[in-house]
Amino acid sequence: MSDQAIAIDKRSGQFNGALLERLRRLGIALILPASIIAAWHLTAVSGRVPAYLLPQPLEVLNWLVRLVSTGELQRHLSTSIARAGIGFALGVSAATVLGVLTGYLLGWRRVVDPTIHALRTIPGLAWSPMFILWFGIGESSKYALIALVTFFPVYLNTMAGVAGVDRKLIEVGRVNRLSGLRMMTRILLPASLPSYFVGLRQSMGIAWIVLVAAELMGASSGIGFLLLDGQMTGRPALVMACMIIFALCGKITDIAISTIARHVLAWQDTLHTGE
Amino acid sequence: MSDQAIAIDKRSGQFNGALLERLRRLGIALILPASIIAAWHLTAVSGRVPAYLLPQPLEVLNWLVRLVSTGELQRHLSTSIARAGIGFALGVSAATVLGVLTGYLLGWRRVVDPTIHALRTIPGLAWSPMFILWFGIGESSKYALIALVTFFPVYLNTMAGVAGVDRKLIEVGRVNRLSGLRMMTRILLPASLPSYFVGLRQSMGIAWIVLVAAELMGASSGIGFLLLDGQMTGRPALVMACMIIFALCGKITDIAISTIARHVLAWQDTLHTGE
Amino acid sequence: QEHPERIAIGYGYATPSTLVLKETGWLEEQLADDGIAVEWILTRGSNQTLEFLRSGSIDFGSSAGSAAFLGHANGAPNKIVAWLSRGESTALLTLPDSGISSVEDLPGRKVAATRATEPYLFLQRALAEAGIAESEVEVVPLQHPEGRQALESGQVDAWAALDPDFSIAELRGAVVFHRDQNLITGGVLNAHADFVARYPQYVELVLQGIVWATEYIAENPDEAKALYAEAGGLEPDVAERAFARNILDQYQITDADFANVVAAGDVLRQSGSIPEDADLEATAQSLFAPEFIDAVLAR
Amino acid sequence: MSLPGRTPCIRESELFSAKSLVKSFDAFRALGPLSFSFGTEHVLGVVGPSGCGKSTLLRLIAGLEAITWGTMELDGDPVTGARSDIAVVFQEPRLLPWASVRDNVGLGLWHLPRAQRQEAVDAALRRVNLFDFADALPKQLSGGMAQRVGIARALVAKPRLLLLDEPFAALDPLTRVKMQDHLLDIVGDEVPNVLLITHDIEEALVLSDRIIVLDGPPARIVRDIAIDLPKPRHRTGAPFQAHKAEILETLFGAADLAA
Amino acid sequence: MSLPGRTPCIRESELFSAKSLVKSFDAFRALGPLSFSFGTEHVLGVVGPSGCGKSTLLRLIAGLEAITWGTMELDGDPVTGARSDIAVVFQEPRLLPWASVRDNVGLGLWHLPRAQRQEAVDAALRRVNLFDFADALPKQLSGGMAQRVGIARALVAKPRLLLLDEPFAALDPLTRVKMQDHLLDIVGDEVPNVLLITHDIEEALVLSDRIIVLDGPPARIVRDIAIDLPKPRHRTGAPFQAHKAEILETLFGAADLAA
Ligand SMILES: Nc1ncnc2c1ncn2[C@@H]1O[C@H](COP(=O)(O)OP(=O)(O)OP(=O)(O)O)[C@@H](O)[C@H]1O
Ligand SMILES: Nc1ncnc2c1ncn2[C@@H]1O[C@H](COP(=O)(O)OP(=O)(O)OP(=O)(O)O)[C@@H](O)[C@H]1O
Ligand SMILES: [Mg+2]
Ligand SMILES: [Mg+2]
Repeated sequence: MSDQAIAIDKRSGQFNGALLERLRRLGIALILPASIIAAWHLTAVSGRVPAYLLPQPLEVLNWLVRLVSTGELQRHLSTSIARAGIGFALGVSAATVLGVLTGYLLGWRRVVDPTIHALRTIPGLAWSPMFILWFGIGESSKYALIALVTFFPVYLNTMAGVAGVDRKLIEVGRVNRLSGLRMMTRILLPASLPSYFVGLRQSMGIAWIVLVAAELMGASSGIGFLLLDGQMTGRPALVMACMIIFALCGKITDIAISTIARHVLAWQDTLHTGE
Repeated sequence: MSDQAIAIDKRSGQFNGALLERLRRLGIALILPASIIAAWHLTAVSGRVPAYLLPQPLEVLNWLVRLVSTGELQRHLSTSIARAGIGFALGVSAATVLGVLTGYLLGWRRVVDPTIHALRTIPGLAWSPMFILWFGIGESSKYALIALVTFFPVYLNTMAGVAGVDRKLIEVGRVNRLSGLRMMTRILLPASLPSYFVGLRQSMGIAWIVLVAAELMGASSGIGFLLLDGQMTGRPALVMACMIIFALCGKITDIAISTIARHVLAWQDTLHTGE
Repeated sequence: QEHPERIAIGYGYATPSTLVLKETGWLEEQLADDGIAVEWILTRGSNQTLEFLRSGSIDFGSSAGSAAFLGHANGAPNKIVAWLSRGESTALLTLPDSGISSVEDLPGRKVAATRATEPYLFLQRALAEAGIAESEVEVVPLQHPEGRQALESGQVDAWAALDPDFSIAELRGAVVFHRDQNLITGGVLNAHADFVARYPQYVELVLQGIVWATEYIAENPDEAKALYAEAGGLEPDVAERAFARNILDQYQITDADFANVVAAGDVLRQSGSIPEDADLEATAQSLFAPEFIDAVLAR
Repeated sequence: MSLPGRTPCIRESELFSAKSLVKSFDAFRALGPLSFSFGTEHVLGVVGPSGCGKSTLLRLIAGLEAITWGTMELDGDPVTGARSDIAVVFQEPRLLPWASVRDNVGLGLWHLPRAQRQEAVDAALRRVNLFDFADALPKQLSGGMAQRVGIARALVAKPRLLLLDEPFAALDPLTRVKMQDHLLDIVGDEVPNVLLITHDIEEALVLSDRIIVLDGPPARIVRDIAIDLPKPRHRTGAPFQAHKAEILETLFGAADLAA
Repeated sequence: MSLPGRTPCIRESELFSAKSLVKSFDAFRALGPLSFSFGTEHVLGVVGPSGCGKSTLLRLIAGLEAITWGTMELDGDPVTGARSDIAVVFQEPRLLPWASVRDNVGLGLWHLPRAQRQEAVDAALRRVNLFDFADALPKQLSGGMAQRVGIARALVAKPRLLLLDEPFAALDPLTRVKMQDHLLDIVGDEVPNVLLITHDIEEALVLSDRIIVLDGPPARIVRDIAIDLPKPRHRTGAPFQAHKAEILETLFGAADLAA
């Protein structure tokens, strides 16, 4: 936006209005976390719960500050972001392709889908010895584990989304001689996008969560490692600091995905489209 | 179906036909797992991987037989089923109510939704010290952990489903003076059912998976316990047997939910409705 | 007289005396008259014992001596009331043809170890003793079974081992290249500080049980070994080997233990696992409660 | 804003009245400013070119769209949302895909006891000749059948004001005539007021007591005609044909103007 | 199955021919057995009561429904799926909600280079008077506008056979006449064959070279009339009115029979 445009907007009050509205929403969103933290603080300082059970918010903040100021957090985070990102990218790509195929083609669905749903409920932790065996103790086993678990939500949502596309719209595609890739990109994927984005948001969340299991496999950095370390050494304040880091990272990636979703799905005709 | 009805069906060949079709589909579904097991067996007997790294399928089968014949499996399974079932029921109920509220009411969404998405990415493992603190190491902490993690997929899918309901149908509800609970049950929930069932299937899968983390919290039975036990005591064949049990349990509950979904969603007009 | 409603005891597969005490029901018998129930809770490793202690879910539980110190330095309300086992349950292992024959060969090599556990601390102390900085070796944090697997499949060159994986690996051909009993803190019995303060006589009773169980093991070694093997899901030869390494009847808390634990604490402090400003001596002082076991043995 | 000679008007004490009503979608003004009222006549016909803003007007009256500017009153109260005494037939059938035909028709009758509801629904289904399809799902219906279900759903509510958006567009001539006759039967009696949007000028003339001709967007009233012919009306009569010619001329003229 | 006196017929070497065509949905027979052919005339009109099976017939020809029984040939080949030389205007607009009006219209032109596609789409949009809405989303269109987008999408494909299912039902009289005129312009030339389902008998008579009257369900042909009047046709002419009367009588009679 050029300066001029901003000036105009300001004069008309629209710029300020939009900014205010954003701040207002942020404020509303912070009510709940703020009350939780307040309640936590009050409980902790009341002394009714011993400090080794419930560390004070300030102590946790202290940890956060220390992690940031020593540069440790940055190091752990960058490792973890790379792992979560690469694993997520791998898992999601595979899930998208397979999800569309099994959603649209009954043949594929009958062969592949039943097995996938059986594999889906095998705990990630159980895979880790096998993954160490297959992929070694380097980064690849971590990517593989994250890819495996992020695969399922996107797969399931894509498949259900594609399988649930209104027959009427598929017929429009047929009548216009779309087939194969073109049918996918013009009809099936757009129609299942709302569902797809739900899958993406879930997989992104899971990519963060499974970092812990992944970083059990021979990692010496990463926020999952940090959390485990806090747990192994009995430092609840550090564990809580890590939980907050997880929550913030998750929140940021979730906002990113849902912002994209809001723009991509602006065509939807729903009650609060664009909210 | 009465005997007579079966006889009539048989005469017309329809009964046989439906049965054959089912068997055929089952056969198709088994192609992939069968090939995986075959490949596994061949690798294991080839001797190129030492037996303590990759146990043979027969050895795993042996474990399964032993677990069943000693009644151990039944004991572990019944404990775990109770935990997964109760946790799932708690998590899903909460998620359904909150999901519908935040999907439909913008006010709720702005207050509650942002926090939920932040909490979503906190690893279940990180919660366990707190859950032990709040709920003790008895069954309640296990229910709570399972409820917490099964909450999110259903919540997200319900919310997205409800938020994505076509405005046209909501208007039909308004014009017919539906509001509150009636609007939910007549319009919002049915319209978001396809998405809701995806959430249910995911949460059910996760309920099984998180048993491992839950049964880390001072359990001495359950299949998650059994798996951990196998891992801690270095018995890969037992671990694999547990993985197979997880896969089977997950598959069975998934079939149950998706069969219900198929019947409940028969009104959908999609390419393969009812498949 | 005041007494607890129940006594919750964490037991582990690796500590034979608690296993035997649980199986024989001796403690239950003693407490039946007072109407006190005994609850046995399986704990997986030291860190879980301390977590359960911290939350008040158990009153007693076994852990490594170093882990007890680590937890206490970080604020856990635990007291060491007795030593449960001593012996060489930890050592550094490698494969025969790895070219590693002493700690001096480790720089530049990959060594697997489970963070914040006795073997890891052992590795750190051995390196320090040899004058090698931790950064000169590549430490790969892996859980014990996976560390063993990584060694066996050649993904790491050495492994800081703990029984029973230690014995499993040895039986499959791995060799010890560094051992030092003085760098091992051994297994201790922790009690919750509140419990110790409120019910000292019941602390003594539980310790009496431990002593009884140890004597029972000495009298019925085969039965105890079988129990140990079954609980841990171990092959007989593995159980035999791991079991034999335990020295169970040196319960008393000695000055050497004090020094050893403080030395371990120093390493922990250097690696940042406990606060930099922690007073090691004071921590150990507040951690150790030797009077109970002394009283029991004096009887 | 209305030009003299064209005759939009506000009469007091009518069922509905709007002043300077404007509806915009973002920067696009779809309607107004519009000031008019209705309600003393039973059936108000609305005709106008495609996209001129008829449905928007109907949706505003039904309380389904927020007003951008101006005021709008029903029975003296400002319109703020859907009301219990208004029923709507939308331009598309808008059936709930998961509900049977019977449940779709009975949707608004939740306040009635089951037996009474059943009875009312059955009667309405017989009316639109779909009793045999009571248990069918929407996806099993033809276009015209679905539209008839939509009509039945609105009629069964016995509303004070019935808003119809091209209700008979997908019906064959015979069904259409039957439905028109039925509407004439109930109007003023069971259903006091009707607003009927239609593209069929003859239909508008057969049914309406007053017809407004819209042009747009933004929608504005270009003609407002009282139709004082006795009912039932004969399409071949001279006054009927005169009205028809007048409306057609307005429409074609207005359209030419817009083009 | 066809009774003598009623005149469904199969002529060889036609574009389309069906023999004993039956379509059932589970146990419900919606169509047939039907034997007929068409293709020597340019425009085949199809009229019939609501729910009689017209859309089902169109969907069968378009290759969108599996045949339950019988055979169906287009150009001598059995119909097995959608074909590249057939375009369809469905009874509902069926626009892709995520695509702009322009992209909806250009959907079937993926084989053309971008510039050519753009040109064809723009021309089609001007035709249906929606050029100004090229970038609008379907949710921003009125009912009639959406229907016109659907028409543009089919016309832009310049198909060999155009299947129209009540294409003009939601249009106002002026737009309707314009669209009819346009159809007459291109038929036989750009678009050799058209099958037109309509409820408007006059529309059928203005446009068609042959009209079949269906009744059902299950759909069957109750009258098959060649309309040999010169185009453009005048609605007031005596032969026109005679045909109209004949069809209306068939329809009303058939409906009474069914009732
Ligand atoms: N949700 C919307 N967003 C933006 N524009 C809209 C929206 N709804 C309607 N419009 C625009 O408002 C104008 C009037 O639409 P409306 O539906 O009222 O027309 P109409 O008179 O009912 O036409 P038709 O006879 O074709 O149904 C149209 O130009 C349309 O593009
Ligand atoms: N998918 C379906 N499943 C079951 N029945 C169907 C299905 N589609 C159509 N029918 C039935 O087939 C019959 C013919 O439907 P069709 O849509 O062909 O009617 P139509 O002549 O086009 O009617 P209209 O003029 O109202 O559009 C109807 O009775 C309808 O209920
Ligand atoms: Mg409209
Ligand atoms: Mg039809």
